[in-house]
Amino acid sequence: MESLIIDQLKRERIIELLKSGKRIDGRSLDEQRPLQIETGVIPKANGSARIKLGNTEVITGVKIQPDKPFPDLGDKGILICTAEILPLADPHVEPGPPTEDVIELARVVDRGIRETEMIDLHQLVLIEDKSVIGIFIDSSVIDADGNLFDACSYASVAALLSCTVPKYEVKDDIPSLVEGVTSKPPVTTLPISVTMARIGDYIIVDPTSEEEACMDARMTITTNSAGNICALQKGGSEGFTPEQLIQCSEIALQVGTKIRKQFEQLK
Amino acid sequence: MESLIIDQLKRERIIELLKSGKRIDGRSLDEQRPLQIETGVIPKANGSARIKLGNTEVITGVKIQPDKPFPDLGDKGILICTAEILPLADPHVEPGPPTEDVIELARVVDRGIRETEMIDLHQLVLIEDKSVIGIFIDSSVIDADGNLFDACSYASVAALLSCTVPKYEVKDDIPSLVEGVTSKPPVTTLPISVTMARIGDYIIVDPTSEEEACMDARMTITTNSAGNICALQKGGSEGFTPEQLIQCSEIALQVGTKIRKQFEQLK
Amino acid sequence: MESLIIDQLKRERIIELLKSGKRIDGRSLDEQRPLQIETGVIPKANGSARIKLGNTEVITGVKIQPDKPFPDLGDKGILICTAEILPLADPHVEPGPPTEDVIELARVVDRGIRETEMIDLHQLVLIEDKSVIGIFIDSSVIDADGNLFDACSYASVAALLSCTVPKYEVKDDIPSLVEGVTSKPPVTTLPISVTMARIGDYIIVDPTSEEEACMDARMTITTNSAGNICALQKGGSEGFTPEQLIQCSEIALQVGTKIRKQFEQLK
Amino acid sequence: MTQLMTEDGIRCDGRKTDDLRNISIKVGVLKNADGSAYIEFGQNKILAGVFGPRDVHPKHMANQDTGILRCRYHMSPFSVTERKNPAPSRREIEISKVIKEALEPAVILKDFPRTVIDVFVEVLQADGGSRCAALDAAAVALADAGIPMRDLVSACAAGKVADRIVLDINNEEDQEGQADMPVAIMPNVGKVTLMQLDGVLTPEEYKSCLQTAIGGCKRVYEIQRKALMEKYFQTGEQ
Amino acid sequence: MTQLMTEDGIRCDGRKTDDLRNISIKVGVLKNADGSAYIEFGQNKILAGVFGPRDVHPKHMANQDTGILRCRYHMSPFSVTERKNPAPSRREIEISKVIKEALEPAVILKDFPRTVIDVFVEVLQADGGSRCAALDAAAVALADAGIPMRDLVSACAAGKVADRIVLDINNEEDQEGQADMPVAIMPNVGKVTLMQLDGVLTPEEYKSCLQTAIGGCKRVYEIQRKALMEKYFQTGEQ
Amino acid sequence: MTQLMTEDGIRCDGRKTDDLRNISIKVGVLKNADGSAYIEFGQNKILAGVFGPRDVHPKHMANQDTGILRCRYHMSPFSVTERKNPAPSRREIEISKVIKEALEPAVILKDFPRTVIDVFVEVLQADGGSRCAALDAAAVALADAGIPMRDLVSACAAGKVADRIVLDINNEEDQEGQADMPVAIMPNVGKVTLMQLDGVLTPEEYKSCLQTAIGGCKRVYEIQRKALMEKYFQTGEQ
Repeated sequence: MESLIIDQLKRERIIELLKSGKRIDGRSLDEQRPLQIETGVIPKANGSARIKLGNTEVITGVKIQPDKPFPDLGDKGILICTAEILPLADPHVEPGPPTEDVIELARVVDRGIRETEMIDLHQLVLIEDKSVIGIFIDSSVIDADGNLFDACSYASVAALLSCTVPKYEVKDDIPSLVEGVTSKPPVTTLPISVTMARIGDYIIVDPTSEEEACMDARMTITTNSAGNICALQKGGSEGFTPEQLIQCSEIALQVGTKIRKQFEQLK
Repeated sequence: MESLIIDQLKRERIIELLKSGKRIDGRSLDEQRPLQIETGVIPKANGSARIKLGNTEVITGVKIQPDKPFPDLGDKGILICTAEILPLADPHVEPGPPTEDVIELARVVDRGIRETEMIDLHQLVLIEDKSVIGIFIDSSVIDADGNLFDACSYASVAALLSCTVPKYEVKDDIPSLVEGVTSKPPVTTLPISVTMARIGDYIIVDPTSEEEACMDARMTITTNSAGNICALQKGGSEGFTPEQLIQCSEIALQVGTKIRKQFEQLK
Repeated sequence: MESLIIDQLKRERIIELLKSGKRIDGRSLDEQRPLQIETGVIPKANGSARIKLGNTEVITGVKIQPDKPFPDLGDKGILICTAEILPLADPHVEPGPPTEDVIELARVVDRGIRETEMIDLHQLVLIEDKSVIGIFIDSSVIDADGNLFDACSYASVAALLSCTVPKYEVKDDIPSLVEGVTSKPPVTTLPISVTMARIGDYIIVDPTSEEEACMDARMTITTNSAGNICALQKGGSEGFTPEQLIQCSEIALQVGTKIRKQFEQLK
Repeated sequence: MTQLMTEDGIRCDGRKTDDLRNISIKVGVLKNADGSAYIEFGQNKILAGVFGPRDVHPKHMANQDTGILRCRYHMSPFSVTERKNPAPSRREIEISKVIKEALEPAVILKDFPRTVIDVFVEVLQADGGSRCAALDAAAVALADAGIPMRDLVSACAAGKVADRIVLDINNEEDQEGQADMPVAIMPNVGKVTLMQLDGVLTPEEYKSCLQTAIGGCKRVYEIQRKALMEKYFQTGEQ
Repeated sequence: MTQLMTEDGIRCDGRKTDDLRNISIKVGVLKNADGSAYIEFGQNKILAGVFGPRDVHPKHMANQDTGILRCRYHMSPFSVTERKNPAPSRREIEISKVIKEALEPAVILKDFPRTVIDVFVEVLQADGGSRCAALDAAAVALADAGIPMRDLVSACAAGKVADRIVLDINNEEDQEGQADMPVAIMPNVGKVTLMQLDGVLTPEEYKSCLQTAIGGCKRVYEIQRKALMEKYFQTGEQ
Repeated sequence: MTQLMTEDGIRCDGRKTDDLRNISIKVGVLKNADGSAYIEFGQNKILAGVFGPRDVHPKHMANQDTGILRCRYHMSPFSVTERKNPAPSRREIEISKVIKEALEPAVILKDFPRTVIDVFVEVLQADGGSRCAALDAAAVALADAGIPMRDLVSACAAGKVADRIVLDINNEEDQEGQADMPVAIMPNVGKVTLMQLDGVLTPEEYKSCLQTAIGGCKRVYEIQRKALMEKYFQTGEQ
């Protein structure tokens, strides 16, 4: 009960501030929190990154190993993104099988990278229909303060950019590692996800936990280097007007362009 | 507590009626509810049926695909029946792993079709010990008003009768579909399951939910076209006298013969 | 609440006795309960044993069958020990997935046999990297009265000693059984596990359930025929002094030598 | 690979770019459910059943201040080309969540504290756009159950095929086309309550696609309304 | 393939058509269980242990008006030719259910509201007819636990092998024979509390098979009684 | 196969027999956790976070007389050479248990009846001795959370490599060496609270190995203390 009243008071305070174009942490509505990216943090992985988006913190590792292709997709390598919220990241998270929230998080991160075709999977085939390279991008949230969608997405993209792909030779249908030879992954574009919350009539970028607790609805839009919109997910228990949806796409493009610059340097 | 008293009153009323040879829905003791069968309801499946047995309703779909044979059974195709009660079928059913009741339901339906050898599995071998045709018969109860055993069994038989078996050619141990060529499944006999409830000293055919709630014991007997008894399952927390068991077999044969005529038309 | 007070009274009584070098069942501190070993109790298994250690009773069966080797371990056969506490063994055990206690039990039994290299796994290879012999040693506790570690370990060792290894021939990479030809397993040493409990300042061997309920910490040490220490596991919510740990190793060697004689006769 | 569109703008199933597939909805098809609907939407065949408001099990999920909505989207093993394992996949769990969030704004949950409304959707046969069709059936089933609602929820996808924005993506277009954008709206309130996008759109295409989808939703709404009217107001006429 | 019967009607294990396999039952073999029994029935080796009446966990399963009976039939990994995964299979879950329902009519549960009686059966080595043997041991274990019972439950299968009705199907006959019919009775009450059939029987064979099985059950009953007598009334004599 | 030691007693990573690998510990690295620590111990990179004392869910796990300690040791999918399935393995469950039992003697749980203290350990990159490193970080995180403790817990392995007793086994030595003995102590109380051994030691080697490990634990303790001092007493100095 108490928490509800406090939530409501907080929501009123947040809306009060939004009316004058401000947020409780001092940001403007379309301003992201500072993003710190560090790569190579897990030297034993093929690629890795640790990112901080405000107080939200994510570590992502990339593992690359030979695999069998999916049936009917024998001309493509495999790329799988997962995400989990570690129980040390948040007092409300309990160990156990993934909740629907975590499944959505992982699938949205995955689609952002998949739908932009960031990695040219055709270049990851060893022998068509038989043997391909699999890229596993596993993200762990280690400190949760809102907007896990963008945080996991940025960490995944950074880890992918940082990775080196080992070389495999195939003999008798069995792939074996060629020591000492690696290449960069075949990157075609840089997907940047931008998550927005609607609180009342206001659209704010990169919500904190506090803002998420009183938001009406959520929107995550991923754009590519060419300025196209490639993946989108609405969340939350309320809706958007069509005008707000146009506005969201404009914000995603504009904010995405800024953030993409930070990633360009990692290439 | 209340429900118990009402159950008991209902049971008294039901027994009262049975003494005069009647049931609460007006049927005679060995009378089944009307059975409606519609096939081809899921065009994308290889076979399908939707049946109504009174207010109980089941949809069954058949999927046919190449598979590896079971070890030591390399000269037979695969046939697997499953059953589930959808949560929309019954307010008491919850989503989740199958309960023991549902596992029994599926296994009894499966044995009824398996033990009568309705399908000649020897005709479903592509390459002995290596590649066979698998037939998966999945039943979903969509409205539950008693006697799910017969309802799922009838829907499974009807779906099997309606199905077309695609043709596969095997090259290099890999089976591939031959487009546009199909055959009827190798049907040898028509298994008909008849489920009875014992309430006091009375044996009634095709119990409704209401009757099942106050039955003492349950008996499901499956017969084949030759008038043999091929599978049987006693259920419930009370027993039968040997005389009642003979009576049940006679009812199953007699009622089964009537119902089989409805299926003969589907062949 | 009550049970806590009774536990405490019992602990006081047990410590009182220990001060005068006695235990509640009359044993001296380093005295094991009588160990009865019977082998061949499950004729259909490749090896089996039923052991009683006081009132603790375990049945172990060995199954031997061809398997694929673990990756990177293509020059070794497979050996896996499991353990479970049947729900009929103990009123506090419930059916379901294994608890952390049972997982620890199984892993400690497994390591005792694995780390002593009791079985020469190199002799269990059929075709290197492709086909090996797998030995599965499954222990079921059927009556639990403390010291399940030693009881499962003894039953596993006895079942292994009693087993006959079938002969397999490999044709076209598929191993097939050669009827009527068997051999003894390649045993190199006899691992003997000795479990001790610390209660106050006293180290006692082979604790009963009653003693385990009031112990401070537990120590399991496995030694081999050459008098070496090969596996060790500390348990329980308190610690040991370094001196106690030396004492434990001496007890384990000394008691182990006695018990090993009982097993020598099984070879 | 299928040719998805002729030069004249005719799609692989014969439709024009702004045609809906055939849609039919039947209300009140199940006896046990408090409300139910069956929809055929192209090749989709989907059942929806609603129970509630009723007691929550397990009890700790109940909310003292409001009713809660639960939703399960499930595919029958025979609903797709390869037999599907009956256990819920991650995809089904995600779709269950977005459907729930698309319905929540329309359902007046505050009136039923400590209770749950359960929406069960079963996809008997799947085609492109099954989540939209499921949502259309679920909204009608909620209305059939007599649950107080602010508005219906009407869903329809649009997408990009052969470089053109088209309404109501079918299975081939979903798999081989360029973009798929499922959308749901509350047609009278004017809010979008479900929206996803997979595929690449320019900002202009995005606007056009959204507009096209909303147009489709409004046409679906008329079909939903008609189905409800048929059950509740025209039984005497037949 | 084994020849299941000689021309003289001798079965593959040397028995005549109406012979039981060797059966021995020991009562009270476990210390911790409230009641227990160990049965060897042909090559079957099965332990049964009973706990209760005791408190129910989880509590919501308790019934205010009656005690409940729970039953678990489980096979050891080493009990069958191929090592069995220890997790319960669908077959084991079904058999647990039919065993429970076969015992329920015999146990006076009404006397113990809000409690549970747990019956745990472990098949250490499996042969044909393991569910009957399990039931025989479980019934004796319930009696050993001092649970009030209307009657014992005695089980034995009959079947059809080489076109003849035979008593007490063994493993080879189960796998290569024509029919297997496990039956359990309350021998004094005269009711059949478990019955299943896999295989093809004419109506006449059905009657004969049932009669044969019931005859077997009665002979098993004598062995159960003797085992209980030995523990409870003849300890002084030995 | 790696040569694990040169004739001069230099190990494969350049250390002498009684050298520790590089160890660094940072305290208070997480915002949400009540206490936290990050350790690099050789190639191990491990995070520990502590919550509590707090209410226990599910409630029936709570103890009226004392607080309880729970511990989860978990490895990230990317922490080892082959990608690891994120579901907890049996190895992880066992290590969670021995870590919990190693910490319990140090934590004053009696002061917090009906509550739980949760220790979550995440191995981001694994090297030899990850359970010791995890324990070192966990003990520091407990202190950082302000949990009353009798003592810290300090852990370090010793082992046998190329017939010599060496301190602080790395990954290659763990996999190809002769013995690995992880040990944890309460350094001031003087008790060993975790001890395991895999591998073959003579009784003399056993004593020497234990002594070596305890020596290592004491040096780790100094590093743990320094890390805590840095956070709590020297923030002004920097």
